[in-house]
Amino acid sequence: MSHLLALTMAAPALAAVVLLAIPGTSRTALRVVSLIGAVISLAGSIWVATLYDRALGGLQLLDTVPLVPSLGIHLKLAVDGWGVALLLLTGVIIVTGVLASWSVAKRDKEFFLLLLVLVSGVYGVFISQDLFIFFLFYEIAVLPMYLLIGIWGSSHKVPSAGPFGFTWKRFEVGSREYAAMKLTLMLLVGSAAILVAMFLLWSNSGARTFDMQVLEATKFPIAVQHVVFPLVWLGFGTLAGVFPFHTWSPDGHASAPTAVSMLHAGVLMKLGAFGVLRIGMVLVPDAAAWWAPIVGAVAVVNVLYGALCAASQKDLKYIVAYSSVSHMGVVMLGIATMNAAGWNGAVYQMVAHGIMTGLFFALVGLVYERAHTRTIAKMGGFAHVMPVVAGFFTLACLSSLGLPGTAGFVAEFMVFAGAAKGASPWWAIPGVLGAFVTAVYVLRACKTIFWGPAPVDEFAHLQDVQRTEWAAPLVLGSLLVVFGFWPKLLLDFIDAASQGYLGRLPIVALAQAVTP
Amino acid sequence: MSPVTLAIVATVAPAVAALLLLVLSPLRHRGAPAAWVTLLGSLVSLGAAVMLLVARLGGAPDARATIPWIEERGRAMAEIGILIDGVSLPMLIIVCLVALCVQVFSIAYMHDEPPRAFGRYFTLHALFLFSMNVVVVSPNLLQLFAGWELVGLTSYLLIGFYFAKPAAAQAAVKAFWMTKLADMGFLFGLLVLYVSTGGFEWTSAPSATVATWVTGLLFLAVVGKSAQFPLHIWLPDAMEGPTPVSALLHAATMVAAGVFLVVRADPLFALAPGTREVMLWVGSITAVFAALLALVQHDIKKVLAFSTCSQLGYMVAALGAGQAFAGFFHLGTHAFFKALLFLAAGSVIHAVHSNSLDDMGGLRKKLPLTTAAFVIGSLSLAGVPGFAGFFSKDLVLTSLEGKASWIPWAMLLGAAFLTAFYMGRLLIKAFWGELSERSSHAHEGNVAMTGPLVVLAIPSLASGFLGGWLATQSSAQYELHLGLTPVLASVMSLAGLGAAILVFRKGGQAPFTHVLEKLDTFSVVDRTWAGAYRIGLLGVASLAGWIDRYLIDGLINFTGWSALEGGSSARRLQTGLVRDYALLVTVGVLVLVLIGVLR
Amino acid sequence: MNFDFGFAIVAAVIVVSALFVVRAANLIHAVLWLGVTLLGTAALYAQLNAPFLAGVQVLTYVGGVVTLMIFGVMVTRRHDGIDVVAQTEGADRGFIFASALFVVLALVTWKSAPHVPNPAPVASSADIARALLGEYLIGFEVLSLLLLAAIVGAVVLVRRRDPEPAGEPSPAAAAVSEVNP
Amino acid sequence: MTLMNCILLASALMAIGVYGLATRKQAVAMLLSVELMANSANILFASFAHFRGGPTGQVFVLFALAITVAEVAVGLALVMLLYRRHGDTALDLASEARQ
Repeated sequence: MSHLLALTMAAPALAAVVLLAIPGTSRTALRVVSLIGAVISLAGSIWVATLYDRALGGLQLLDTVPLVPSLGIHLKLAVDGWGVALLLLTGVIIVTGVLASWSVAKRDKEFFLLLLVLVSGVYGVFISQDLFIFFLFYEIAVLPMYLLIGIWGSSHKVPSAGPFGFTWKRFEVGSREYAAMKLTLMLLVGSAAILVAMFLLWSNSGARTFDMQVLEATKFPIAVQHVVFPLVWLGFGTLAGVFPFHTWSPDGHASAPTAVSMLHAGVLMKLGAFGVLRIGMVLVPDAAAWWAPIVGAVAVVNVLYGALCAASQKDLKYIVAYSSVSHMGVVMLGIATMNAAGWNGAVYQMVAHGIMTGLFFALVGLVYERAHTRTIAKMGGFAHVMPVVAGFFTLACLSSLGLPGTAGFVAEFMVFAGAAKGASPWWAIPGVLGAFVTAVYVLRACKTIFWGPAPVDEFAHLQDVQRTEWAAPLVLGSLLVVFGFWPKLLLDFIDAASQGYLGRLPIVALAQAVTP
Repeated sequence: MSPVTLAIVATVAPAVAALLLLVLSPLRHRGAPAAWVTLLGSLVSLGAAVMLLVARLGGAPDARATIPWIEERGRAMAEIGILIDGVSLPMLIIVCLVALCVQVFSIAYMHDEPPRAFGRYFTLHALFLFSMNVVVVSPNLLQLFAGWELVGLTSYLLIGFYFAKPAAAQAAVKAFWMTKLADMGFLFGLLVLYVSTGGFEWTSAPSATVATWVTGLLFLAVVGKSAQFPLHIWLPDAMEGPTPVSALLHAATMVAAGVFLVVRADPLFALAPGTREVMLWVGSITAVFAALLALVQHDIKKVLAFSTCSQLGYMVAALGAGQAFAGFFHLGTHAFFKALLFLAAGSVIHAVHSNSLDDMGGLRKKLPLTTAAFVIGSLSLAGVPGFAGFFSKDLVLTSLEGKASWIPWAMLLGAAFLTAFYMGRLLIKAFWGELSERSSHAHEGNVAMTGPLVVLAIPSLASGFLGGWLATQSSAQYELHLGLTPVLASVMSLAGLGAAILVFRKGGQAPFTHVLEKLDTFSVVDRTWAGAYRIGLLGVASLAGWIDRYLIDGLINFTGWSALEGGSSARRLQTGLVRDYALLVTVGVLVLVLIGVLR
Repeated sequence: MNFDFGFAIVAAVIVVSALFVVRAANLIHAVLWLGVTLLGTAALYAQLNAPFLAGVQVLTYVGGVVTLMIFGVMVTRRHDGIDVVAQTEGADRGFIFASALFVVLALVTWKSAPHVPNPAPVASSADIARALLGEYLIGFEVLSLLLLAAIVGAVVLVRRRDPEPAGEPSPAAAAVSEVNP
Repeated sequence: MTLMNCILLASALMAIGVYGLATRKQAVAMLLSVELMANSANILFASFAHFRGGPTGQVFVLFALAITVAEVAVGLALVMLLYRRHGDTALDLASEARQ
């Protein structure tokens, strides 16, 4: 199977093409085809994981097709350990996401079509080894979001206040169109920065190539690196929710429909962090080492500030969205440590947070679909009528606050250990504090929504999880626990990649020489 | 079977039970089968623990086995495994035994719960026993931390078992938050230890400064988990949980995990005299403070809860004095008699359907067996000579003798008096005196209820005599010697009881009740924490939320607004008249050409 | 440099008639003056050793385009019988910009001084044909497509649709007014 | 006759065309001005062809001629449409697209 990666990547897109041929009225067929596409990609990812030689590490399963040789653009697909972990995450999230959006009623054909195209883009980013293709897939993954939120999203009102209250005249802050537009524009500005960085790398690569392996082997002049790294950091960082460019995330995730929130917070935000790691840290390591303290300091702000913001929210989706901002801060913190523990933790946190937040959004979607409100103050005692939802929500909360036995703990622990061992040990302090604030807000939300006297009136007959809705809680919930108890499953892949790339870092070589 | 296998069986058996119940929801929803599965798990654990003990008595050495858990470059960054030695084995037996007793008791006590809730209750119990065993057998601090957090989780879920009650929900969350707040110390301690020694072993010997940091941070977690002043406020609230839960988690085992941690990490604490000094004082203050508050409680469970705080204070003080074994010994005896007391209290509550001491009275005649159990427990707790509590408490007090300051020693002696005094009050109010209206319908529960009382009464009476053996297991010295302290302690406990009889026989009140009640109901500590939470956390959070929405996002909106407004202004240039465009094109050409010319 | 009398006359004709094109008050006159300009240009082509171009210029431009323009003016006349007034506006502004443009262009031309004193060998019509059907074949074919598209497009644009009820805006106009309330 | 003179002539024609485009209101009149400008470009092509030699310049004039014809055809069609809708050919009326 020399084209396994291409197949995995293309399966959702092919399913989308098949969808085009299916009349929009045969709704079951639409869903089944989408599910098949998603399942094939998941199976492909799992197969990739089994084929990947963890002991060997590095890039494997290479698959090259030249596209524009004159500009040095090739469709070069290969996967490293990080890619394997993130492929698995993507596969799991898209399968559960399709199942969770079984009940989408409005323009369902287009919905699944866009969803599948988007996922193909995500897969592409994780496996492309050509910068140009990487960027292309990145855009494919980011842009459908505009339509997915703008058409299938939900709106609410945000009162005008503050020094910039006058801008409310121009925008309907809180509406889905606003959210979609803000998200797209902010991410596009980020993309512009990435594009500039990309061409800088291309023109300084000597060979005028986008091939990432060649770029890795190139030692860029330090001046170029110092321009490229901040562009990459902020460009990809916007998607990873780096403070202060995170504000698209709460509105976007709150407005997006369930599966889109799952995918976006669960997988797409990881594209940003993956970009910073794969391009920023690996391709321009010298500037990265110089910028790392700033990246880490901002990440620390993300962790604590995101958690505090989440603690102040009254809307359930906003809580989860801000918690994503906080948790992505942990990822960025891990990246900034520039040591094995930190990087392993960062990638592990990507997976852990992806699963956790996917579970969160799936459950929030369930609750919203039934209760028609997201304001937590209006809810109460839901555990009486939907105990399964309550149970899995609690599980997601626990992973969110980093309880041992869940994937969140392993990830956060490694990141904090990496931070403590790194150049700025104090980073661990706000990091851990952020985890505490997380405990406060998730458990408060959990208590308000699910505990208390049995609900009356319109909430008295809310249904618990039904049929396909079981998929997301069951799969994601059990994965959280499995990865919490048995980190080796993923960590071997991640570590193989981290060790390989860390060899490029000058400071690491130094540190290894010092410690026995 | 090898000791390692046995230890794994002892640890994992409840986990298997919990997993079965979690996955096979029909089993859980049926109720009774869940109880049997859980009991089976606990029984297997206990059996394995006993087999380990037998092997050890036969001369088996310590057993230690680890596997890598988090690997980095093929090298273990963190390990998990088991360690069976003179500390963990007795603890394992105590935990399994008490857990089994409590679970049996629960079958009767929770009988009226709907099957689903009943099943959930026992699932959580299985989960708890697994978590607690993880703590007990952990070979390093990281695994101990993992188990530590997991018992915190089960504590949270069990306190919130009656989640329909807002008070229970609040108490559960509060308990979790307070312990989580303290647990940050644990995590920081682990990180400091990891950075300075590269591992999580308590046997690693870092420098004195590092040791002080690590132990100080670990002690923070102990303060939270073992409900020491000023983080004790969650424990009384935790009594919202079912009474057997209070017996198991919030009296016998989970809260003692803090003490267990210090006992385990004794090599580290030995390097940090500063931390020990703090522990000595915190423990002593908690012992007295909680004993005073226990004096004025009207809820039978709250009396016992404050008493637990107070006794944990004893243990922490002993640890602070450097006598880890004294603390551990008291932990063991306390686990038995406090579990006994709580279960007996549960039996009383089951009989009178009230927690309030005012609804009780004269129960001696209606509940003879419960009364006997309660008396045994109380006397043991009070430290009356001959009972288990006497030996361990005496050891604690002796360990404080000859310290730099005599004040902690005196405080704990005073607390011993207070302990006897409030237990006397409890006994008299609940079991002696006039038969109250509610009491008149009381009757003993079935054998599932009384059986555990009997089983637990035996070690409450006699476990004090095992001190010598226990000491050899953890290579400490222990001998009962007749000195000033044992005599004084005996006198204190007897005086306390006597004073209680004098004061409360006629339905009197404790002296200074007024002041103490004020201290309790308007608990300064509680209100300080609530204020810190509201202002410090929620206030800052709202501020952050406002800033994010209206300043940071406002700036983003402002950027968009500027673009739109700028576009609107620029649109005036767009007259829609071709001739204007023609001119503009000309201007553009002119500018470009001029640039080209002038260059 | 000898004064080139022929060129001067042709250039004067072209410029003067062009000025009339943009200044004539009557639109018909303007079109006719354009014809003069184009004829002058044809003469210039002849002077430039491009007789084929001159011929084509006369045939297509003067014969085709100018006629078409006159038709256009006639068809779009508002009332029969009166002159078609060519409205103008902003003459000052236009003059300033136009003269600025001319000055700048002249300046640039003068500064770059493209002196090519000896005219190159003449390219015959055969050469042009060869180039057109050889080197520039693709452009030639594309151009034919463009012309076809222009014809089809023009026909489609001016085709009368089904008679609309008088007074009501066409659907397109209605759509426009919907978008812009 | 020098290349410079030709270029100057073309520039003058271009400037006049711009003037016409900027001052005329009617669409047909504007079209006329555009024709002038196209013509100026053609003159340039032809003169360069003359002074540089080779058929290329002339070929381009032919192409430009054809394109101009197409442009006139479509432009006049648009003028017709405009006239039908507004009864006038003043292009100002077509500026409604800007609200």
